[in-house]
Amino acid sequence: MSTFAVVVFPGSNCDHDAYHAMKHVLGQEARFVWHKESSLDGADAVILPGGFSYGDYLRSGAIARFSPIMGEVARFAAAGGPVLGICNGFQVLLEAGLLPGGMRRNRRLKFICEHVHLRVEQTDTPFTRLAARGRVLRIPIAHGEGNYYADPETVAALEANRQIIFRYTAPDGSRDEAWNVNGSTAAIAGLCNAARNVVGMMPHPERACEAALGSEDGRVILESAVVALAAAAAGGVEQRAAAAQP
Amino acid sequence: MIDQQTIEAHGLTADEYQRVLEILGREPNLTELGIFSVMWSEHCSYKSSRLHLRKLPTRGPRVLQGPGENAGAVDIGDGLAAVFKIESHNHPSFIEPYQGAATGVGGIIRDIFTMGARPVALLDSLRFGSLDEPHTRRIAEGVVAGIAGYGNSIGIPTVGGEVAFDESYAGNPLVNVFCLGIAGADALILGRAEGAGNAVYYVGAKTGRDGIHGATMASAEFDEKSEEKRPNVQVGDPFFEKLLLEACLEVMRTDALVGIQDMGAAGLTCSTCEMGARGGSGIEIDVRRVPQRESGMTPYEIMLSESQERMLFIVRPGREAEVERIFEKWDLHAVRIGQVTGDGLLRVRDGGALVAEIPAKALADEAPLYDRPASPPADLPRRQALDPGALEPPPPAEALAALLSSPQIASKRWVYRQYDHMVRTNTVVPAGMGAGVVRVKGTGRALAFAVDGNGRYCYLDPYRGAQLAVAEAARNVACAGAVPIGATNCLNFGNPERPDIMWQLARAIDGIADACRALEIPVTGGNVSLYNETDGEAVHPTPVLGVVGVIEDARRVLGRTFRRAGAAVVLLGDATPELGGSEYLKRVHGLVRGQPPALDLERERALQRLVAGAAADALIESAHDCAEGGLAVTLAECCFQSGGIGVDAAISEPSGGGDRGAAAAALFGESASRVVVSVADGREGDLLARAAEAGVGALPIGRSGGDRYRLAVGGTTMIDAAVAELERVWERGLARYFEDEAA
Amino acid sequence: MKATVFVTLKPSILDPQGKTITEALHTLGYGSVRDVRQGKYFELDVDAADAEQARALAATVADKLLANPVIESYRVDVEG
Amino acid sequence: MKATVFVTLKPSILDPQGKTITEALHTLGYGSVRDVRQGKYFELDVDAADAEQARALAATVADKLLANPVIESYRVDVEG
Ligand SMILES: Nc1ncnc2c1ncn2[C@@H]1O[C@H](COP(=O)(O)OP(=O)(O)O)[C@@H](O)[C@H]1O
Ligand SMILES: [Mg+2]
Repeated sequence: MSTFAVVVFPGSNCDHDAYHAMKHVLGQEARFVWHKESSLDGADAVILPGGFSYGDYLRSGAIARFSPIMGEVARFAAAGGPVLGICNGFQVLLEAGLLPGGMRRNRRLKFICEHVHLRVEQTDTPFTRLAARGRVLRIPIAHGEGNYYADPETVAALEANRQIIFRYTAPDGSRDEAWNVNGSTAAIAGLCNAARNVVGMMPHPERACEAALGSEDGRVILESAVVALAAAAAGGVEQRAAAAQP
Repeated sequence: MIDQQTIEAHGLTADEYQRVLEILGREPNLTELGIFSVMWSEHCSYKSSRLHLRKLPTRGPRVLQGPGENAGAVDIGDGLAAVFKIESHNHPSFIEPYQGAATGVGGIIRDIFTMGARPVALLDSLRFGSLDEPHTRRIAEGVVAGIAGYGNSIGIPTVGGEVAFDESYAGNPLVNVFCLGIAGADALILGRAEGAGNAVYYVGAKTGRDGIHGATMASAEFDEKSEEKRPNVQVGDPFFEKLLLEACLEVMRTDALVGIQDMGAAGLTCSTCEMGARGGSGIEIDVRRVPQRESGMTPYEIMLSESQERMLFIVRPGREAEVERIFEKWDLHAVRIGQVTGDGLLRVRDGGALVAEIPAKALADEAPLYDRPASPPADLPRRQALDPGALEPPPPAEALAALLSSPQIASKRWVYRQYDHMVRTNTVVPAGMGAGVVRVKGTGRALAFAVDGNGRYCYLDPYRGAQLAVAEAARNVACAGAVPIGATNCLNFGNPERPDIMWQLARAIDGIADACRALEIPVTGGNVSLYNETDGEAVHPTPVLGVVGVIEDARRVLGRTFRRAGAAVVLLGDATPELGGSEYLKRVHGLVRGQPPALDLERERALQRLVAGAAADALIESAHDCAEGGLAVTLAECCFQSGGIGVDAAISEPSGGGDRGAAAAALFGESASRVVVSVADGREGDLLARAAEAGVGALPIGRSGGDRYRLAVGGTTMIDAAVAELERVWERGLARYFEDEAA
Repeated sequence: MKATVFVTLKPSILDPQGKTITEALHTLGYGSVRDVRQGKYFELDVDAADAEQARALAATVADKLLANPVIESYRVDVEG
Repeated sequence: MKATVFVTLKPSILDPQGKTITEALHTLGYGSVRDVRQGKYFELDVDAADAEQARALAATVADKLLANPVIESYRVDVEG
């Protein structure tokens, strides 16, 4: 069993959801880590959950990146540890410079909460290794500032390095600007860093892990991490970084 | 000295001022006058409604806390309580839609966590004028964004609600918000100050000059002068309230508190005096110690400020440091501002100076009580007169399209899409699919709740209209598979000093009382919002009912849409041909006339039990109550959001004979106590047998399936249309006012 | 022609954004920033004959849409 | 001393807020407002010996927190 650290910023509000999914749905060890702490205490993976970390009146994630725990998260990521930023967690990763790009308000400015369709673009990350490439997942979004932006050179680099992990698509997986729900550059819904161990995504996989909630498509993302960690553990702790490689 | 003008400016009548003199045994100073004026405002004292509210049934085996505290509570099993209440923020939302609605959400959430409950869901009940008016669209946009802005940020899902449109709300929208929380049944925390010498603490946002006289504003009708009162609007800070919420819940787990109360309307005044009065003790505070956001605030201003996100609490002796530490963890500073005393007085100091001294109990409990004159509006007979035979009905398919595209009936997706309705991962019925339903983690149960009200019905007959609101809210909950166990209400009316309005209010309360008694649903609290008028024009009388129900087995939860093709469709309940007060009359004939639908509470109760029981035993797969738009609209809504499942249904010739008015009534009449269900495979016989046993009419009317909507009356096909086509009309009906097709 | 509309919350109104930023800056060690208030501004590119007309248009638009006079006040600047 | 920091999205980046406002204004009949871009500004009340120091402090704070250099640019004004 692996231990997932769920970081709690004062305005996090999907922390309990991530915890519930990891612990009660997937049967893993899960632990809350208060943002003022400076240790991840041996966790195997880190989840930065959704919410409004500091009210996010200025910019989503802008203040959270200065929380004491973020230094530790950066070190953990640099050492190859798997980190998943969901929604606000993704925004925090962008603000912290752990992932490239930035967020604007949604194209139509309104907050949007609904199920969307995501196409899995790459599978060689700890959070997608169980998914088939091209598979379309139905997972909810809930954000007002999820309109991802990166300049053309950055996008070209992301494409070249295969760092775009999820895209908003039509239900059949075809790309169509009408289904790019928030107006993101290149319909990007999620991406990873160059080392592929840090993944940020706007949709909420933890909200799509139980049939009672309307979709189980998010499980493949969280289960991928469980399998990746198990594989890494089997291969020796030092090789945790290798978890990212399929 | 206090002169006549000052007394009037504080909204106190001569008689009321006389009573102040009697209570004090002397003249009040200005601070004291201010304190009396807010405590005795309609908003805080319920002086016009209290007498009538006593008629509501408030007791029941499951009731843990009835009216009088910050919120009511009912036992939901497993040692847990559902804590819930509804609040209005009508006036502020007209002045500043975003912030008015947002702070309304903040206020009701505080009421819930003050009771020691973790808030788990919100519902909103909204009324606006006609969307053809640009100003109304702006108000609607702002209100919805404000509810979203606050609820989404603090992380409490808005899982449902209702919204309706009528010209009577153009200058006075209604914004009612319901919140439900879950607490340990034996861990409810009450708002009382006890134990002389115990410390009184203030925690939360600093006090500014916000909303001074907000409570009196909410008690006076709008006129041109209200423009000047505008700076009283407050800005909400959901992030700060989130800190307050988490910190308070953490403190409450320690049993270090004696009592806690949020500072809502009338701020520090109301919270100190009510806590003192409830605890039968006195309370003394020093306004100098109150954290202040602005400089130069007077004791008067500090006592009357309505700054948001503030709480007052009493700590057990010796536990102060522990409590302060928890607040520090959340970056909040709890400040000791006074202590509980034994002399029954509310005493306010400004450093060394005594600035107010008032008997707390008299201030809180001896507020004036009015039995205001009431008489029905002169034009009531004209309102209730309707001759359906004189109407020239359009072809049914056209009428259906008109109804589906009415913003009143159309999909509310434009609204709930802006609300995070999924956070906390408990929402087991998707938004827009019926009542709000959340599971209770750690138990097998779920809770269902709905808010309902129909101002048009109440305008035509407040007594029956209010009963219908109770029945519909409870029926919506039953349609989710739940047994209703408690209710709350928000009474939105005009100026009670007018006998016709007072009559509406009294009749509506009678209606709620009788309906709740018959349906055995105790009322555990509520809110009264009066003076909802602009330039002498009152809104339609609008009691909004919130009903909470329990589903023993969360896996048996139902939504309103068909789940598969080939299911038998059964109409439960009986229709009487009637069109009074219907959306059809309004939409198609431009009339608000007639008698609202008849209601037999015994039959209603039998129907609700039947539906909840059939759901629990998995006899049915979906249930949707027939409400606005009648059977024709209800059937269409069963098809919508189902992935395009159609229906083929037929009902018999209406009893009124062959005239076209009778056909319209059969299709679009809003007869109460009816539910359309789709039946589990092979269980139709069981369902019909049970219905017969319960004395509930049950009419198999057709089957789900195909991609068309077909409805025949007396052998004649009235409507035959592609579901996709109807659904598109319904999807755009509200959204078209706010966004172009592409969005 | 360019007109800029500056919108701020009226001085007595709580500014949660400014407050949160101030607190964050203090935590980060910038105690010498005593207070922050946040506002928004709008750069309008307008068709106008002269500065006066541009100013008038910007003010109308501010009244109508950009500012809510209940809690906000605004100021118009015209350049050139 | 007062320093003001103005933050906008970089010119090359589509500004959804500005675009929505422009469209709303056109719908309301203000076609002569050709384009709108929205920004935010921060009025800082700072402890500083002189204007230069205030400007430097404001710039530091803008770099650190008030602006996100990936998508935004900023400008500092010091008054007095
Ligand atoms: N203001 C609102 N906020 C959230 N959800 C809403 C709102 N208005 C309507 N809904 C949702 O849309 C659906 C249809 O609402 P309504 O037509 O009032 O249903 P019903 O006829 O069953 O009472 C319900 O699920 C309701 O919760
Ligand atoms: Mg309804």
